[in-house]
Amino acid sequence: MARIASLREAVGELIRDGDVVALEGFTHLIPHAAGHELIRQGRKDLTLVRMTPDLIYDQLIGMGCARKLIFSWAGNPGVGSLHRFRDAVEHQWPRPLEIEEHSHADMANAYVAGASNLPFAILRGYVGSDLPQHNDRIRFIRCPFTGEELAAVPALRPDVAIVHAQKADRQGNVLLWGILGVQKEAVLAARRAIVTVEEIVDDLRPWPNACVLPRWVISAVCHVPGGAHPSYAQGYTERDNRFYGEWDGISRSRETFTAWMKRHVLDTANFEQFKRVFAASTGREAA
Amino acid sequence: MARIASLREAVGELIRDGDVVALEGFTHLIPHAAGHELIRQGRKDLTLVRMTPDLIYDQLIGMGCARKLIFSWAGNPGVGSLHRFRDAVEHQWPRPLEIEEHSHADMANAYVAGASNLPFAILRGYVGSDLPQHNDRIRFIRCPFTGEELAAVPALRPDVAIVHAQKADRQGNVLLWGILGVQKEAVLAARRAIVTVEEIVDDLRPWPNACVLPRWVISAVCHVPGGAHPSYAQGYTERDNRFYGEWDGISRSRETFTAWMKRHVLDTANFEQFKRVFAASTGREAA
Amino acid sequence: MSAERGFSQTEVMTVAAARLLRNGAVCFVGIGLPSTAANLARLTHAPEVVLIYESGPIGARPSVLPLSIGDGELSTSADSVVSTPEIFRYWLQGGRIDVGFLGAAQIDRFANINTTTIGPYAKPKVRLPGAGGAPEIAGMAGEVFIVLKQTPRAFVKRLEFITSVGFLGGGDARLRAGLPGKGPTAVITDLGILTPDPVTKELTLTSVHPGVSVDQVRATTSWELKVSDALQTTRAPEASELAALRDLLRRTAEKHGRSEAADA
Amino acid sequence: MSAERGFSQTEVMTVAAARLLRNGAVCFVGIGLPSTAANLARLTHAPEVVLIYESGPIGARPSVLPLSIGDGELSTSADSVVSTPEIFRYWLQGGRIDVGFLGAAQIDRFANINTTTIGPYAKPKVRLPGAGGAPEIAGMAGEVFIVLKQTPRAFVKRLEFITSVGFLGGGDARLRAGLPGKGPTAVITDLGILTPDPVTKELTLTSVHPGVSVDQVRATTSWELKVSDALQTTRAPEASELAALRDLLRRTAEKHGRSEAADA
Repeated sequence: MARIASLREAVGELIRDGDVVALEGFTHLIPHAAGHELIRQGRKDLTLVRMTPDLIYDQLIGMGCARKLIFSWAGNPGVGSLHRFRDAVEHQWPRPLEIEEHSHADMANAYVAGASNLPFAILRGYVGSDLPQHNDRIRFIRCPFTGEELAAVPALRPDVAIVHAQKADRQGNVLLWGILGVQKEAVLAARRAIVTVEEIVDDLRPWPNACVLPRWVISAVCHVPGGAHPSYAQGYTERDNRFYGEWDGISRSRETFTAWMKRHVLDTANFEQFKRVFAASTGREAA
Repeated sequence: MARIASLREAVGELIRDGDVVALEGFTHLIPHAAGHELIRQGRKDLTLVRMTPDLIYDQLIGMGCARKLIFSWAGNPGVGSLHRFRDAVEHQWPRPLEIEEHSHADMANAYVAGASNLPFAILRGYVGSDLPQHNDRIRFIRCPFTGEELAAVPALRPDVAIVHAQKADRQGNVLLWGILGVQKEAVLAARRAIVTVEEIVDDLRPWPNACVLPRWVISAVCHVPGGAHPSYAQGYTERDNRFYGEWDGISRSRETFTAWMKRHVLDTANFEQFKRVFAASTGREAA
Repeated sequence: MSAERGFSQTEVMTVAAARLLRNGAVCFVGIGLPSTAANLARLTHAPEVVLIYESGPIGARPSVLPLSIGDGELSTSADSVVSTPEIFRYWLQGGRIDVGFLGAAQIDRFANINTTTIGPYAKPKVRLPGAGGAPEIAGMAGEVFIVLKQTPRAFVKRLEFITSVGFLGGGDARLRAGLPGKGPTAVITDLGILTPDPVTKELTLTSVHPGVSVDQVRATTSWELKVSDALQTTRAPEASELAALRDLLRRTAEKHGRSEAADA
Repeated sequence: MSAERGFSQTEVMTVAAARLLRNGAVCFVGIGLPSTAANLARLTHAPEVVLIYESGPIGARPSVLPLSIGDGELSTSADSVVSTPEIFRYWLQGGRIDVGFLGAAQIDRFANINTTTIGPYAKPKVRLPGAGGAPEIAGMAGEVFIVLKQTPRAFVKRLEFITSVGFLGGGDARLRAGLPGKGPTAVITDLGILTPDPVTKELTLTSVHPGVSVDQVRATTSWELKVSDALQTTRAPEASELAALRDLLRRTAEKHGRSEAADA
């Protein structure tokens, strides 16, 4: 049953060093504030899972929180490379990063299999691609009816899933809408789940067939307005496209990256303080 | 691309004798009017697919339209037996009915596999059940990662799916809500799809993440208000629970069944006329 | 209804079944007796019970009993309504169900159930509705409650067809088959409550309803029924439980416009 | 921009790519050049094109170009927004995509593409973003258009890593691998258009953009480029096409608050 907690408490109690952690959100609703809190609390040896590692994973990787990354597309969308990710893969800085690489279709199916409590998923995929040669978690099986060969991938079952959503009620039921990505599947595939939300209300008032995560599949709900920044929450905040561009410069060198992380994350106590420092350094609001 | 057509035209042009036809709708939104039209046009040798064959399949079977039934639960919900289904299985009247029997979980997964263009689905199912002994389309395979044994079932790929929905726009985009059952999967698994709707509007105005079937996956949209009767369309009509009870009496003997079908279906030209005759015979409105 | 006791056998069965459902449990509900008992639990001691119906509603709170698994009020009163494939994939198979609440046409001493055919499958004497959601509910739920009336035709020595599994041949057969969950932990009938022996898993009469004799239960069971040394008498329905049940059935009959709407 | 012609090489590339998309086609769109071209098509000759983005929108009609695959307007302007697993399962794998519109870091003569690594996989010289949706888009779409700028580093003799498949080793290799669809039917660059030879499937220069010489295209291709006997010159962008494109990019820059928002 979900309890309403501070993000510091939730991350402190629910995530341990060495855990397999999935922070999901497909461009929309990326749980950046929760990622910052993992960095503040100095979590180590994490296996990070995410279809589209973006800035928040660049930060976690650059700060040395991750031992391994399971992913399908690692870039700064519309901007270019993730420099900290590249530095880790190309030069093992600040520590070596093991990678396990899939395609989007594979990972989406693997989350579905995890949510469905199946050991694996089947898909039509990877024909002619070199990826299966470098990832022995991509295999091939035959259909017992037609004999066709299909790709098989193991289910994703993270220890913890973290997502951001628009609303929760006081019992911890969560409502999200717009681009849903794989968030529901990630929450249902994980052993524990943390949801940060823009707002906590008395009554969710969902429309028919809305995407609701019932309170009893969530471990903790944290009220973190703007907690997706520089991603966004439809109906609440706008994507900070400028910051995605600025990150290219900040993250290009180890020094500017480290200085930015110290000032904005390590030296701030929580996301509210981060927002104040961000506003001071950029002259605009973080959400 | 969907065209707006009369139900007579749509059934006439899109469904042939011998087709595999799925009329879906999980208690809600059952396309009864379309079933009547199949009977009026004398379709024969159909393979009927449906998780919960209810009154409309009792009628199609009793009128001799079906050669085979693929199903998982055949009863009159909350009332009892489907007498025409039983008469066909137990006494081959009016013709023998081949049956292929699954569980709900199996059929739901088989529709998902069909919509996903996969040849089969895997599920945790049937352990200890005698069903696989009587249905060689239920097999077992091993997970290539864990070695676990799982049930495997072939995808459902009907020639035609028929569903009822609340609304379409003039381009043929369809919006449905409430209990969705397997309708979306049935439409996407089928080669052709007919949707009967309560209302055709200028603008669907769907809410976020509403269940919308785009015009280009639908063959024909037919405006048939009340076309789910005695099932219902949330927001438009109420379930005619009394008729489900009355059907028990009507369908119990071949004679009363045949007389009812002649008067209400064979001797009416369309669903509007059916509604008038139904009102005359019962003293209440059909939707 | 027994005049001196003030409740019918069906009422005591429904109340006894409802009592087993603990507050906060996530319960996968079949239509009919299971739905009546689960909703009675929700309206009495278990307001936080989460009712899931296979048609899609999660957290349904209907004001009257649904006549069908897809009644509109299941949808409008629920926390969420998802597709039927999602119910079976993410919620049931996902291992999120504490209690599966089933009915049955026939049951054997190891709580395996038949809802398929009486007589040979290929040439049935009586064709029953079939499996529905039961095989996977019986297999995947944390535990299973089965509610049905006790008659010799229902409580049979050997099932001609096992639709959904209880303890298979008994002992650790269920465990060896790789099934999660405890299996059927209670069979609630109009005469008493049967629970599986901890070792053999054979159904054992552990409680008789008030005014019911052990002989009566034996006479309506086609196998030689085991009776617990610690046989209890089911606590009689409280006035408040009966009032809640009758009120629910009255509202249901009014809504559905016919008295047979609720089969409890 | 060439002063005398009045349009840039990027503009003619985008317009040429947009023209290939027929009205009513269902198009799976990647961010960047593919999204610019697909939306230009929608705003000019193909108003009924159905744009699907992997983040979930089906039938998106954004007023400005999305900077990311999950921009809010993709969602609010769409006919429907479904989950990402549904996009890949029911819509792409479902066989419902007429055209997959891809970018690439590197391409070979059989239109296989690399977006994974430059240098050995285990010790990359340059680590690229990886596969994303491309392997299954390339495999499952009815046909594939690839848009990228023509440079010797992009048009390579041999890929060190095949991320997503074109025609494999050429000839009927793709067909024999069991892949549906026609594969890449056009590679649109800033210099011209390459299409696969009907038999060998080797990319052949079939159109050069206005003012571009064949030697220029050869010089920016690392393999010995085949040139069609029936080589054409791409029809210059119409004033209306250029106006629509520039207007789209201006609106996009205003909305996103930076000029590099649109990379076309």
